[in-house]
Amino acid sequence: MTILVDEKTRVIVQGITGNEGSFHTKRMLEYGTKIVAGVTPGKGGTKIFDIPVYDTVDEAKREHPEADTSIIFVPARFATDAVYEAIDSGLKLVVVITEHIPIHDSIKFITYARSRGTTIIGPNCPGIISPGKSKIGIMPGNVFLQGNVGIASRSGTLTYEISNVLSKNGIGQSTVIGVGGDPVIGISFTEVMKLYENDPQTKALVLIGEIGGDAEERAAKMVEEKAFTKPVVAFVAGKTAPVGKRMGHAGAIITMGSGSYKDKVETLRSVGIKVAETPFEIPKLVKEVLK
Amino acid sequence: MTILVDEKTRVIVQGITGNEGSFHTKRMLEYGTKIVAGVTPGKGGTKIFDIPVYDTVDEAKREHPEADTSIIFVPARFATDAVYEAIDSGLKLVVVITEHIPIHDSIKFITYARSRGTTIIGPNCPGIISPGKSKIGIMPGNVFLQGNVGIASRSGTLTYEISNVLSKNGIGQSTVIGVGGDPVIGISFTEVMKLYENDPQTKALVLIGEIGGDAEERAAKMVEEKAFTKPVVAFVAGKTAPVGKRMGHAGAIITMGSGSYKDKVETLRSVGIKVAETPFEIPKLVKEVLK
Amino acid sequence: MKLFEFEAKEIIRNYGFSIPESILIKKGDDVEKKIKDSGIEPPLAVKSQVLVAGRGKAGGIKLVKTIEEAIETTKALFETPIKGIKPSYILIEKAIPHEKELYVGLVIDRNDRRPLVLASQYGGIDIEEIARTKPESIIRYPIDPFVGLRSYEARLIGKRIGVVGKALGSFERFLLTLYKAFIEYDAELAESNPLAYLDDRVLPLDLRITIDDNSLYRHKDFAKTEKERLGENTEYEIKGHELGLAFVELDGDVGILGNGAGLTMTTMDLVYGFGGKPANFLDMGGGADAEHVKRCVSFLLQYPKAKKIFINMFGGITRADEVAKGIIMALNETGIKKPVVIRLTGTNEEEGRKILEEAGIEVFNDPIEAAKVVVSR
Amino acid sequence: MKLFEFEAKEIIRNYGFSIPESILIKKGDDVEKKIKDSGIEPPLAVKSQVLVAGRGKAGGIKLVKTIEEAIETTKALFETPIKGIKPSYILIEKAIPHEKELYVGLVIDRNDRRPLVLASQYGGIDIEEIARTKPESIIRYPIDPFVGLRSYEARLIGKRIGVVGKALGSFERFLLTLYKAFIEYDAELAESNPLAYLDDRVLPLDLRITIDDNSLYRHKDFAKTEKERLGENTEYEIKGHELGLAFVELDGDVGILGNGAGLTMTTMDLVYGFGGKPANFLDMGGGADAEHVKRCVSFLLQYPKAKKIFINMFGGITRADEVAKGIIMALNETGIKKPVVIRLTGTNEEEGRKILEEAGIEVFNDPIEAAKVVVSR
Repeated sequence: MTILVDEKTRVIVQGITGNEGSFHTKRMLEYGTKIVAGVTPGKGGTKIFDIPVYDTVDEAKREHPEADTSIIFVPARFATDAVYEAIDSGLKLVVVITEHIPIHDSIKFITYARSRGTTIIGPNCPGIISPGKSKIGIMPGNVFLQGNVGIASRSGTLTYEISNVLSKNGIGQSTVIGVGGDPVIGISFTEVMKLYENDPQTKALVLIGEIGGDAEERAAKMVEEKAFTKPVVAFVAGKTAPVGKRMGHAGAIITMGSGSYKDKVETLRSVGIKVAETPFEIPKLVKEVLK
Repeated sequence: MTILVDEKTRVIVQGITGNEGSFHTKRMLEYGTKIVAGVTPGKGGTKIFDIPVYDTVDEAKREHPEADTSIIFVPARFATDAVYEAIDSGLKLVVVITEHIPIHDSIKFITYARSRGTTIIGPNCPGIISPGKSKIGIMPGNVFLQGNVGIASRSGTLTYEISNVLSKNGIGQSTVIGVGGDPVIGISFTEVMKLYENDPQTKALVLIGEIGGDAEERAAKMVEEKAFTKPVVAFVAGKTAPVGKRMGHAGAIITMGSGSYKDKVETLRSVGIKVAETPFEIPKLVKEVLK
Repeated sequence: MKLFEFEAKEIIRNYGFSIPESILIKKGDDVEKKIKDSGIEPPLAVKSQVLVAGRGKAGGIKLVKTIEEAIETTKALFETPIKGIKPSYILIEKAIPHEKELYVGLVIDRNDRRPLVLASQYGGIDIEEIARTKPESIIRYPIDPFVGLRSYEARLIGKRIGVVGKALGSFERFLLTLYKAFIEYDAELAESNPLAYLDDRVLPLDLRITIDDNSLYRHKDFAKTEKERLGENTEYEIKGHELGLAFVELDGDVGILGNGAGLTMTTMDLVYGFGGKPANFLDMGGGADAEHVKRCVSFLLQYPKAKKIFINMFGGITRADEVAKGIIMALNETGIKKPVVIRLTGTNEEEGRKILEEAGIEVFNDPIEAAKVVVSR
Repeated sequence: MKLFEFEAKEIIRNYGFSIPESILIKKGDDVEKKIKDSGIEPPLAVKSQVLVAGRGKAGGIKLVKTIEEAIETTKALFETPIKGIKPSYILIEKAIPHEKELYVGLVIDRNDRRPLVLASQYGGIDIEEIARTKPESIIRYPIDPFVGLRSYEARLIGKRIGVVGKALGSFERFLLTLYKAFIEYDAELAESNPLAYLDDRVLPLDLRITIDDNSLYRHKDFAKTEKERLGENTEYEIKGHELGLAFVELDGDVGILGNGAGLTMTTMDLVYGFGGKPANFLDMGGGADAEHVKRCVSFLLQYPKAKKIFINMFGGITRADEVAKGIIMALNETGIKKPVVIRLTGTNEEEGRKILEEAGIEVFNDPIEAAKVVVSR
């Protein structure tokens, strides 16, 4: 088993005819992801990579009732609307790749999604992959290996780097989720951890954090309170980042007296989580905790 | 048993120190209603009729956790806020006497109330009375008699008239609800009927309708579908009202090809409901159906 | 409160939805100069600004092909009553050739307690008529009042009534604009009928917005047209409005005054039942004091259609003694003599009865009896 | 984007919350004339408009008792750097005597995903310091983003931080106004600290609003002050901003370029771990093409603090061959020679490596090794 997505997941791609949308649709198909339909307003009735395109998610869902998941490549100004459309069509999982969505839009659609029982991953995230089963995102598929380590990450490229080094060391992954780099995201570390806790395939967790916010501290608290009981190895990016400057991501900024590297690492270690100094130490630490 | 309110109901009066609020608080107390607190912003710490007054419902509810119902006498411009306050404080029933609340405000607070499990009666209504037990409203208490006929009415004064003539004819009431004269109201005829259907004390229903809207037609449908199985006697005000003119109430207007007296009466009779020509025929019809 | 077409169009123009060039002529303007100065070019639609339904069929809209014709037609329309009402404004718009006409509107669904979009591929006729003749063509789309109308929903609705291609984007923007007006102006109704469906866009040929009277305190921009708006009412309805009374003029001769809308309507019905004909509806409301009752009774005494007056009052919040005092004050102050039949019961009934009887006025307890008496007089 | 105090105050003034009379002096204005012409009367607060925190302590706010003193102080403040920055604007406000100072702010709660009101009876000091020294004094009140802040909630919050009487109504209006600004301007932060608590009202002495950068396309009103706002950044940060680069200046000598914020930060950390010091943070973002990579690399080549450059790239969406092409283009076009260490892996790694090696540039696969090399050079 894996979490959230597997070989049974059926996907609608919103923004499938755009540059990014079509590029990644091709790569997801190559990976084996079951994409059943695409949506681009005004392009209904056409096909791309042999996948039917619809004007609305409503129509796509009516023609493909088995669809349960959407991935969104729509530009930021239209992405919010696309998310509501996905939620209203009853999809259970919506992966929002789009970055630069205004935060007041995000808080509203995340609140709305919760009231409708839809899980949102992102925005501004690389997506989710259950290696060997389904890839719903923009990550390079070849760096992942099927296995029993779950990964939750606030970063994109860094996740590929770490998955790559794990795979090369023979450590496979159950599911890898990039939760997203924005300050407000649909599914958080602790919510992902709840899922991993109940996934029998997942034997350990790698947490890839960043400066800013308190996601790592909340994860530590969950471990402390024994709500998460599997071994955890963590890495936090931004050890040398200055205070008050936004490091690329909107979420990666040390402010309001919180979110510093030092505090995060201390908190994680205080509850027994192993924290790697560099990404390349992670395989060794994972092997230790899995012994 | 009665519906919604009885001798165990504990009431907070919002706007208790205003003209209307204080006048009707006195009369409700005289009737025997258990009023535990009043709220008027800025008057916290005072007392009226020996009832403690608070600045906020939050405080009133904290001091009187047994309070489960609120009645609102706050002027229209502030009434919407008062309703949210009552809902957020976890009260189960909110009776909104205030008239002239903008309809866009009403639809929002009614939607919100539903999501929180609060029942709203009104706005623009005379309130609710379970004779002999509790009166939460502005009706003259002396025209009611404890008994086994439920009343649901869109009108105010007409309800007193009809209750009075029933009482004088020895026909008592279980509960009398004035649902309100606005186009959009918190609890509708059909929702009230669901409650009466399950109330063993209520043996028959008197429905006091008006021109405009389709509340009477929906009630008829419920009878037709046997979702309401007790005998019903109805009266519809506005037989001689012209089309397209608002008759006092915002709700009493015949528009959009619907809401006419004739249609309503025909629909009601078509499902076997007895429709009185004048309010004064009602006791005779009720006696017949109760035989 | 119904907005004039030109007011409704001004709102959506201010929201950035582009509509055809137009000029507004007010009664008393130099029609010729204003039209010529505007530089507007024919063909034009000359439209009488009245608030009654069915304006087109009643001859309130004329298409003209020359400026001279426009001037002539404008002058003529000012003198043409539409369902009894002469306009205070004429709107002259660029006429846009089009083939298809749609219907789209926003109302409050009483039962669902939420905004409802109504849309149909058949525009240009009353929505009631569409509902009767082509009910299956009407799309009903409810809106969550907290979430609002989303762009994708506007597109979905457009698609369902057959809008395609570039025009679909325009329909989406129009419906979002209409929804914005509906919300920001606290409207009970916002509709375009017909909405012209062109190759690349939609255009509201007519536009109607009705503001919820209860929210008028939030929308004071329309005070300047209040007088013209009231022109849609009868003389006495205007007077009643100015006095703040809930008064509706009817065709009979029995003046009616009740407390509470339901009771007042029932009073009308009773009179009618005994063969009388109400001259009006007048609800004194809840909790009226002597002063307000005096105002209502004086109004009916002065209202020429009411040959006799029936006052039906059931005391609850309203006290019978206050009503009695008000009646006496009105009779004394106006000095007008008309048969007045009074039914008084409820709160402070005894005191009220005493006041009236001391002034030599008969008081009934039974409204049926009172109704019979008033009809017979 | 942080708004200047005077911009934030203008917003709430436009929303109808009354704040003390003030005048704004722009660098280059005739200070004397402007102050005298305004007719404003002492006592006055003369406030340097800089966006850094702790302005008061750093000498950026002066109280003056005469017009002459105001003129002198204004001129002096224009020449006084606050934490390294000289202001482009000075705001002169009526000084309002007060005894108590409150804190009230709105932020987005990351965990709750909703707006959060923070309020404390202790204003005038950093909220972080209040949180450290008097955590129990901070009221945290979450707001449902669909329902919004209700009046009664604003009153409740005011009461909880000890506001009573007439001032409570004023606090209610202020917080509702601040919330409106927070929502309508898509703010990440809207706070008043201190908020003066007078007998009958509250007054925002300072007011800070930070707009979410992602929503700036909806808020174009602040373009006119963009240049002055950027004055808060270093010369190269301004240049980077103009080029649309995610660039942050640091104090070391190793220029850093990565793809992805996490990887770029980790690259900085690696350099630091081997004893080096990053000269900057620069994230080329996801899916960069050769042109964008060229822009980034050229920028670092011209950036004097970077004595050497470390490019760390893990191909995913971004293709290694595009990155390689961009690097070559930058080196050729600028003609600037600096040690450049490149780590390249992932999508199209082979093609990228080939392009660089053909140009005689060494490529690493292992970032650790690459980091060691760049530090040693």
